[in-house]
Amino acid sequence: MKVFFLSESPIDAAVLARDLAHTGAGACVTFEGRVRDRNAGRAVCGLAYQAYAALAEAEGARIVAEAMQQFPIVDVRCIHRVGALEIGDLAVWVGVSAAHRDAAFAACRYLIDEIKQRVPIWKKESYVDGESGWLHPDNSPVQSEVGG
Amino acid sequence: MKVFFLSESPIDAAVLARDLAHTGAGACVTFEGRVRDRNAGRAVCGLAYQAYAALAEAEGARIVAEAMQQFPIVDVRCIHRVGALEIGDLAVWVGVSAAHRDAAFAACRYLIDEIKQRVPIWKKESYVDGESGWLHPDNSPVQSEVGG
Amino acid sequence: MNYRILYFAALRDAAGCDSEQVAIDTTDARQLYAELRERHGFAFAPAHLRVAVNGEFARWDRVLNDGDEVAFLPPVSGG
Amino acid sequence: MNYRILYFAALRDAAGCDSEQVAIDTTDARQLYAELRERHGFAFAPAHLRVAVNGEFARWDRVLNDGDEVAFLPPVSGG
Repeated sequence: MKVFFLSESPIDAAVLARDLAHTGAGACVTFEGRVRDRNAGRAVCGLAYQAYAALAEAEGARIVAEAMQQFPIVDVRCIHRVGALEIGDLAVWVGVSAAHRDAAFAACRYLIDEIKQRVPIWKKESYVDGESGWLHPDNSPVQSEVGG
Repeated sequence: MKVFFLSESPIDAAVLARDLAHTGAGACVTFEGRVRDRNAGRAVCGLAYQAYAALAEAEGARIVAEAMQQFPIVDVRCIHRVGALEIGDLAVWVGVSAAHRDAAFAACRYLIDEIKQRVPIWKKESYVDGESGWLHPDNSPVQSEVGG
Repeated sequence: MNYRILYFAALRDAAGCDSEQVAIDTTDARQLYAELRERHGFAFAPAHLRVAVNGEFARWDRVLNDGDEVAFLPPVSGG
Repeated sequence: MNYRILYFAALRDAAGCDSEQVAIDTTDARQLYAELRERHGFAFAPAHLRVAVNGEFARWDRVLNDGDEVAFLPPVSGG
């Protein structure tokens, strides 16, 4: 069953959350990442995500498999938007169900951290002043040309 | 504004989650606690929560105020069911929005931990074998009479 | 002195009611609980309970006033 | 050798296309990137890129085969 998705249309987290409910799962932790109106002081007007879809889905599935092995969890769903997004839009959603909350919190944190570090998805931020550019992994706003 | 609620009817987390969205909040972490079908091996058929409502809401509000002071977060909502619940029902929901995910994860964990330890709410578990009883804070299933 | 006593969880089950009015010649929370414990056969020793007075947590050495609303709270198990 | 090259993010902007067919006389990923870098003026040094071959991550010393689909991936910034 597919547990890591890319989506070109707005994320409906409620649908994914429903799939996480199991009678043995007493705890569910979710993480939502939304487009903010500022990045380190620069006023943001929108952004776009680009993905290497085949590799992103393969790497996402690998990260989920790692989480299932490392933590006593019941189920996982992850979804990441691609395409143009506006301020406030849901960009990424991770949900984890588990018997107990320790594992649910730890696995949810592991998943979003690894997704941000490893999955081939790129964020282009557009600023109110007209500039735009591809972000680095540290997510700091674009300052100048990418160094060589 | 009220941020900690007791509810005698089923929890609609979506309504609370909507209130957490702010244009400066890039991260939202939620915790859901649901009624499990087993507790440490004992088959559970249902449970009931009883609360000292006035004190529970005051203590819940204090815990939220502590979290707002300790972590750089934007907004919080907490809700806890009282009354009879069935397997799979949502018993407690905590949601935190923040500019960044570190604070959202840490505050959400702080809130559910403190709620469990400090808010005057009591859980009575009913087992498939007909027994039932009030749980201790360690949440271990009822074994015998409460010690003196 | 007259107090309104609130009962929760196992104490409510043992008392058979969620609240009651009691008249007792003490302003000491420990003595009040000892009297109620004897009357209702509560299993909890005071060390396992918290005290609340008029909707706020209080210390066991709290001096009670006539008309106070007093609750003895078993260990909580919410969440 | 013939390769299909995929471009993403800043490399796609610089190349002006999301993919292209290239014919080049090497099976070495470093040499392939050096050639493409010169052609398109890519800013990234190889040390800042990862390599993927046929939809899987690969090492820079990967020996390429005729017909491989090759991507040079800038540092990711999802989430």
